[in-house]
Amino acid sequence: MSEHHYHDASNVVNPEHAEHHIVTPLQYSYVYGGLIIGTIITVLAADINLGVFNPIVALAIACTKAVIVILFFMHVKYQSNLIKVTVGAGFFTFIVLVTMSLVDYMSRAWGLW
Amino acid sequence: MANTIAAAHEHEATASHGHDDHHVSLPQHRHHFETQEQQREAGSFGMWLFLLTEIMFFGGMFFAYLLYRNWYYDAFVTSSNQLSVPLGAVNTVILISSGFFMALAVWAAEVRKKKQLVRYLILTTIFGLAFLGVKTVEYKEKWEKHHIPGASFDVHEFINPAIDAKTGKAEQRPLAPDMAQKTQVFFFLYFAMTGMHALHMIIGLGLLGWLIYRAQRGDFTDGYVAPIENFGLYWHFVDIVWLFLFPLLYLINRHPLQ
Amino acid sequence: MHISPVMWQFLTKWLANSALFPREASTVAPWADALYFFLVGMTVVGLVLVGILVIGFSIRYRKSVHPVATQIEGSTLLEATWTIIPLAIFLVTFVWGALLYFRIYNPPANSMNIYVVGKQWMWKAEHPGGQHEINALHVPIGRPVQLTMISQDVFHSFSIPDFRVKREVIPGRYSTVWFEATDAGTYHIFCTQYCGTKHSGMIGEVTAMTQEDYDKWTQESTSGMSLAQNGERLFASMECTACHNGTATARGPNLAGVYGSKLTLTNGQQVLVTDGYLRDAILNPSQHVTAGFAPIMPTYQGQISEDGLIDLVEYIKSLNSNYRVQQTLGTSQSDLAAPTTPGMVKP
Amino acid sequence: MSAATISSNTILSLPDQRTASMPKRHYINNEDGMLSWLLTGDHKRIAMLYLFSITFFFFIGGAFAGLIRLELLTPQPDLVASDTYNKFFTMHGIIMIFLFLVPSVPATLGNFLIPIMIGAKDLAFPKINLLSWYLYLIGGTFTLAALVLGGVDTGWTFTTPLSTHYLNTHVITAATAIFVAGFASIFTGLNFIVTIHRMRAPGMTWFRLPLFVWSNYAASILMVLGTPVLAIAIVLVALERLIGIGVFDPTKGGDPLLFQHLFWFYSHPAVYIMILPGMGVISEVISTFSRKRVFGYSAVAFSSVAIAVFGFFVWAHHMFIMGVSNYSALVFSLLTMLVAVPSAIKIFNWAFTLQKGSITFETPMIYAFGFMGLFTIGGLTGVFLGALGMDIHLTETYFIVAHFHYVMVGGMLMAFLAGIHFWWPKMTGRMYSEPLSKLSAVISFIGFNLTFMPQFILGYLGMPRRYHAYPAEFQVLNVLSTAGATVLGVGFTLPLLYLAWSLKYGEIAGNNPWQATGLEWQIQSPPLTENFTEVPVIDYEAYDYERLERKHANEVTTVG
Ligand code: HEA
Ligand code: HEA
Ligand code: HEC
Ligand code: CUA
Ligand SMILES: [Cu+2]
Repeated sequence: MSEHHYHDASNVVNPEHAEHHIVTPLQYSYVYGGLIIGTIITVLAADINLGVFNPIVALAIACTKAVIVILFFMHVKYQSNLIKVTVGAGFFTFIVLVTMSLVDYMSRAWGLW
Repeated sequence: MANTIAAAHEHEATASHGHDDHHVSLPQHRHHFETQEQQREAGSFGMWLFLLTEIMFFGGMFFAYLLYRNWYYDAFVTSSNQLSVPLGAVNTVILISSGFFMALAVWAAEVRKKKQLVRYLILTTIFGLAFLGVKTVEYKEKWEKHHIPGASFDVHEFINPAIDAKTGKAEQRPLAPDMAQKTQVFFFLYFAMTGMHALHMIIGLGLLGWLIYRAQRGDFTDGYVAPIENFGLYWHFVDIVWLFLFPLLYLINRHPLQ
Repeated sequence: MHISPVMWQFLTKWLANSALFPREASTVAPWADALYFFLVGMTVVGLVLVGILVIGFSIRYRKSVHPVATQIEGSTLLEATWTIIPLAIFLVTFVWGALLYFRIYNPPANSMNIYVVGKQWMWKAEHPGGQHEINALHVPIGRPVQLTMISQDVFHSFSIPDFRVKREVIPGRYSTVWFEATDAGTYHIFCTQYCGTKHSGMIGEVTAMTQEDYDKWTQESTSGMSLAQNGERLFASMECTACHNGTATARGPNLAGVYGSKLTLTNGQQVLVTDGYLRDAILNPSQHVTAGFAPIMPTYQGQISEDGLIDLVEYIKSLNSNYRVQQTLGTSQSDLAAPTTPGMVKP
Repeated sequence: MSAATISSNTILSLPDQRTASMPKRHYINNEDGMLSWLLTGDHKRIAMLYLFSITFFFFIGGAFAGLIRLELLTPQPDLVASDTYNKFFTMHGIIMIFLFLVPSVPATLGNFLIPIMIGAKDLAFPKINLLSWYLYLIGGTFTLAALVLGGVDTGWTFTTPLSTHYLNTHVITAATAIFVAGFASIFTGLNFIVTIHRMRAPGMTWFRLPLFVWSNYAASILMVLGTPVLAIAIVLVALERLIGIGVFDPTKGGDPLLFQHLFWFYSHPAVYIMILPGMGVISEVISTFSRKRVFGYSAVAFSSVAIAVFGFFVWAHHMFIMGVSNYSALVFSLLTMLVAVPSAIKIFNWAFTLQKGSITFETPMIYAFGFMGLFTIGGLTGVFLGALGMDIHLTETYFIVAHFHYVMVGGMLMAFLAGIHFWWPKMTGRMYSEPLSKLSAVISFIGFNLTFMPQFILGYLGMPRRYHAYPAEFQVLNVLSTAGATVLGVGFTLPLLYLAWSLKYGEIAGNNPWQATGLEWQIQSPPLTENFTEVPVIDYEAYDYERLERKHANEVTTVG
């Protein structure tokens, strides 16, 4: 039996492997355009008074841009599930850090004790 | 037991056909990897794990920012308004462009176009340098205004903001003295976060120089693209950090006073 | 505490006399000990169980008597058993622990208040009557005592093991703990949070005494000025009266009766005025501006020591009418009021 | 014996050592000279480099432990000045945690064994592996520098604002040390994760992995995701010291608890970084010496992952009385109770692995039994601390010191020693003296309990930790503890001596002295540089003693 075939990237059934996809310059240009537009919108939106929604809108746009970069520039869209899960795990842990600590800070104000 | 053995063999059988033909052996292939593909996937997975640590590294600072922004909102607004949105926005565009060229560089390497690869890498570098240049201008302004946290930090301006010559109105709401002190927290976080970001850029530019040198030698246009790809991941990650830094630091409550 | 009281007394007295167990000198101590015994029981049971399994199997299935190993995959039933039973025990522990926590940290309404200031490396206790003590604390027995504590520098932690109470003493924030001593005697105070070089020297003694003895002690050790009186002087000398003079035209709000009330802030939020709020209002006034007022109050950060703040807080708490403020206005003109902050720490 | 019984019952007897011979070529003699070691990419050599360096630091840390115990012999502050004492326990803590326990099993045994266990030639990134060792050394050098320049006295927890504004010792040097050593640990973890995902031999599915690999995988997740948060916390401390802006200084509007959140966000998962690889060792050892597959393989495997994941949700239990809100104290207490359950699952599965086994009591097994008992005590006393109301009385007392020494020394260190004794023949090709090693295991067990059991009692009596002097009534128990530490010191020094001795004079071990099933035992000891002469193909489960026996039987028939 030959051992050279186990780590076979063309075996897309395996969640750890994916085909090597090449994104074309045209696709990159769309992404680039999208990112620039996103930047412009952020700046414009900051000038409008949306109350509490200002930071939310700003962050929403930033997140969208980040997701676009991750998916296309960083090729995650064409990557194996393993990579997708990995990226997710990073953000998940960050969210855990933020929410669970913020819960402490917010709930300190709720009661005396 | 018999079952498992059979299953394993079956698996191999399905996996084994039609691979050998495009199995090229490159000089960069390390002995402990079975295949080129395995090496490549290991490399990019490793890079991603490294980026995870970067997420958590910046994450700590983002959390500190979030906390103090909630606590000292007024101070954060006032200090944020001291930053120049045009410069920040231009820098965002510069960085996005740099990332765009990086993405193109990866493409060039994948389709084995050496000249283009070098050209895109140089463009990436130029835009990266431009970003740092703008950043230097901004830092210098902070230095002149005594907004560098530490001994020489000056809150005077936040308590008695300058009066606009034309309108005769204050450019921003004055802060109470105790709140004005908190602007230092903002500027500390500003410098810590953008500084850490800039440090990553500088490291990245160093690596870029080395990659350009090797790309010129033709190292990456013979099918061995891993270094370019992995550097690309790093560079895009640095971009992403900035995508968040820009709105968070520059755009707090930017609309005109009510 | 479900064993009979006699048994309990016997158990704890016997243990305490063996010098392996702390005395139970407060009302919460038996409650804490009850949980402790439960947990010790859990540990012993768990350990014995694991021990029996390991030693029992080792003897029964050692190679010389059991040369042929039988392969076993596992057992879902057993897995479930040893997931659920420990989980149940731990959840009981959680609930019990939480109940104890609230018992220890929720002071009864009628408790008397003593202030404690921690600094590297000593404890200062300030009784409402103005008695100051260093590394010592006198308390009456049979009466709930609440400590309102703050640190002047780093984290400290105020611990009285024989009372089973402890609480972090935090820089920049009041924290409270309460206890009701049951037995007269002296007990250790330890600083249990590492706070620098002489952390282990930051110790003291609580003296629990009967109410009569305590009253006698307060009489004898009074400095003649209560905390509120100190605060009154400070209020005058720091020129708080310039704005808080209780008149309708005053630039600052009337502070009479403000303690314990609900204030509406300019941003519409409602806050309860507590010791902590008063302290914060003096140090960071612009962070919560009372509705109807301009944020003109200067910050006193770095100008008043923690003791001074306690005096001020105590003074403001004592203001039930404007009478005292009017009096204070008079005092501020006289040269009686020393401009030094009482108890200000000299570096 | 009929075929049917063979398939469910296994007899395995240890091979005759006298016939074993040392292979001519192996990873140790493959290349010669200092440089071939210092520039090696071979995971086995790097493991050995790590082994030497962590042993070195263990004994330095141990020397500080000795000094601590010596000072605490009497209630008076007589041996050293109080700030010297503070430097002692700080150094003891920093060295033991960051330079010994965190890298202990992963960087030595894990490094050596994981590639072999999964059938790979090396870790995915040999150069990064070497880099990690150098980073570790740089971290160690900074620690020693901090020590030589005059010491640090923050405690290993670096509590702000003490560490940022109130101390003038070498905090930044120590912070740098931890920062750099942290990256060593990140790179080890990263390497493991990639290797385990990408380098498994054909047929080595996840559920055929030995449990040692699973638990190291779980620990690696914690290293990769947790350590950077410590890094940033430590950077902020250094910046705060350098320019003093006040992110952690309450007088300037900062929140000192923010540091605690960041620090414990790493340092609680870190305790699982410390224990999980040790648990992996225990799985291997118990299975081997009872000749039985691990009871409930998947439960043990998943409980490792569960510990790693839940480990991220409980950090604030170190801050219960430090001023977190009571609501979050409740939440964190509850989650702490949940994270304790997977450990219980593991303990019981190990116990039931013994059932119907055919148990022998070699040295690694003795250590593993020590682990089971001591970790149960340590873990269950952790539950005391997780219960809110109980923690009020116990926190920051010797009860905590006892708790974590039970889990770290009684648990992890025992597991580490079990592992070292277990794989020593594989790593060096030689056996150590069995009676001596059993003796030292027993000595450490007795010494350990004598040292730390009295500390539980001291803790409940209220003796605070990090105390240089203490009230006289606590002396008796402290004397017992110091006496125990002396015994313990002997128990830990003995292995150093006889293991060193065995390098030259030990009997030749042979490929599989324990008749264990792991892939690492099927190759020569010490292994070849490339581990396997041909890539192994796995078509059997881990801990398949029947297969081993069949193989054994075949060998006999062919020879006969
Ligand atoms: C290897 C290291 C390690 C490990 C594994 C653990 C494991 C645990 N730890 Fe520990 N801990 C430390 C190292 C470790 N700890 C350190 C170093 C400190 C102090 C840091 C400092 O301040 O310097 C500390 C401090 C510490 C505290 C903070 C105390 C304080 O500062 O006030 C708490 C509180 O919840 C805690 C809890 C726990 C719990 C619940 C577990 C659980 O994971 C334990 C789970 C295990 C079991 C539960 C045992 C197995 C169970 C059974 C066999 C079942 C028994 C049967 C029945 C129930 C019938 N630990
Ligand atoms: C892996 C972790 C680890 C290990 C193995 C140990 C091992 C030991 N520890 Fe440690 N300990 C910690 C981690 C660890 N400790 C931590 C994190 C702290 C908290 C620090 C802080 O508060 O910040 C602590 C704190 C701590 C204290 C509390 C100090 C205080 O709060 O005031 C004590 C006191 O008894 C103690 C004792 C011991 C003892 C007796 C051993 C023994 O097991 C050691 C036995 C080993 C030896 C004795 C070495 C044998 C070798 C020799 C004797 C040769 C000597 C060589 C020369 C003299 C050159 N430790
Ligand atoms: C320049 C005027 C001024 C001085 C001097 C001043 N205050 Fe105030 N103070 C105010 C004003 C205005 C407010 C209400 C707005 C606010 O909360 O900031 C206030 C609010 C307060 C409050 C909050 C209670 C409430 O009803 O809002 C307290 C407590 C207080 N002051 C105490 C003091 C003390 C103690 C001093 C002296 C050490 C002092 N103040 C000095 C102007 C002043
Ligand atoms: Cu104060 Cu320790
Ligand atoms: Cu913990």
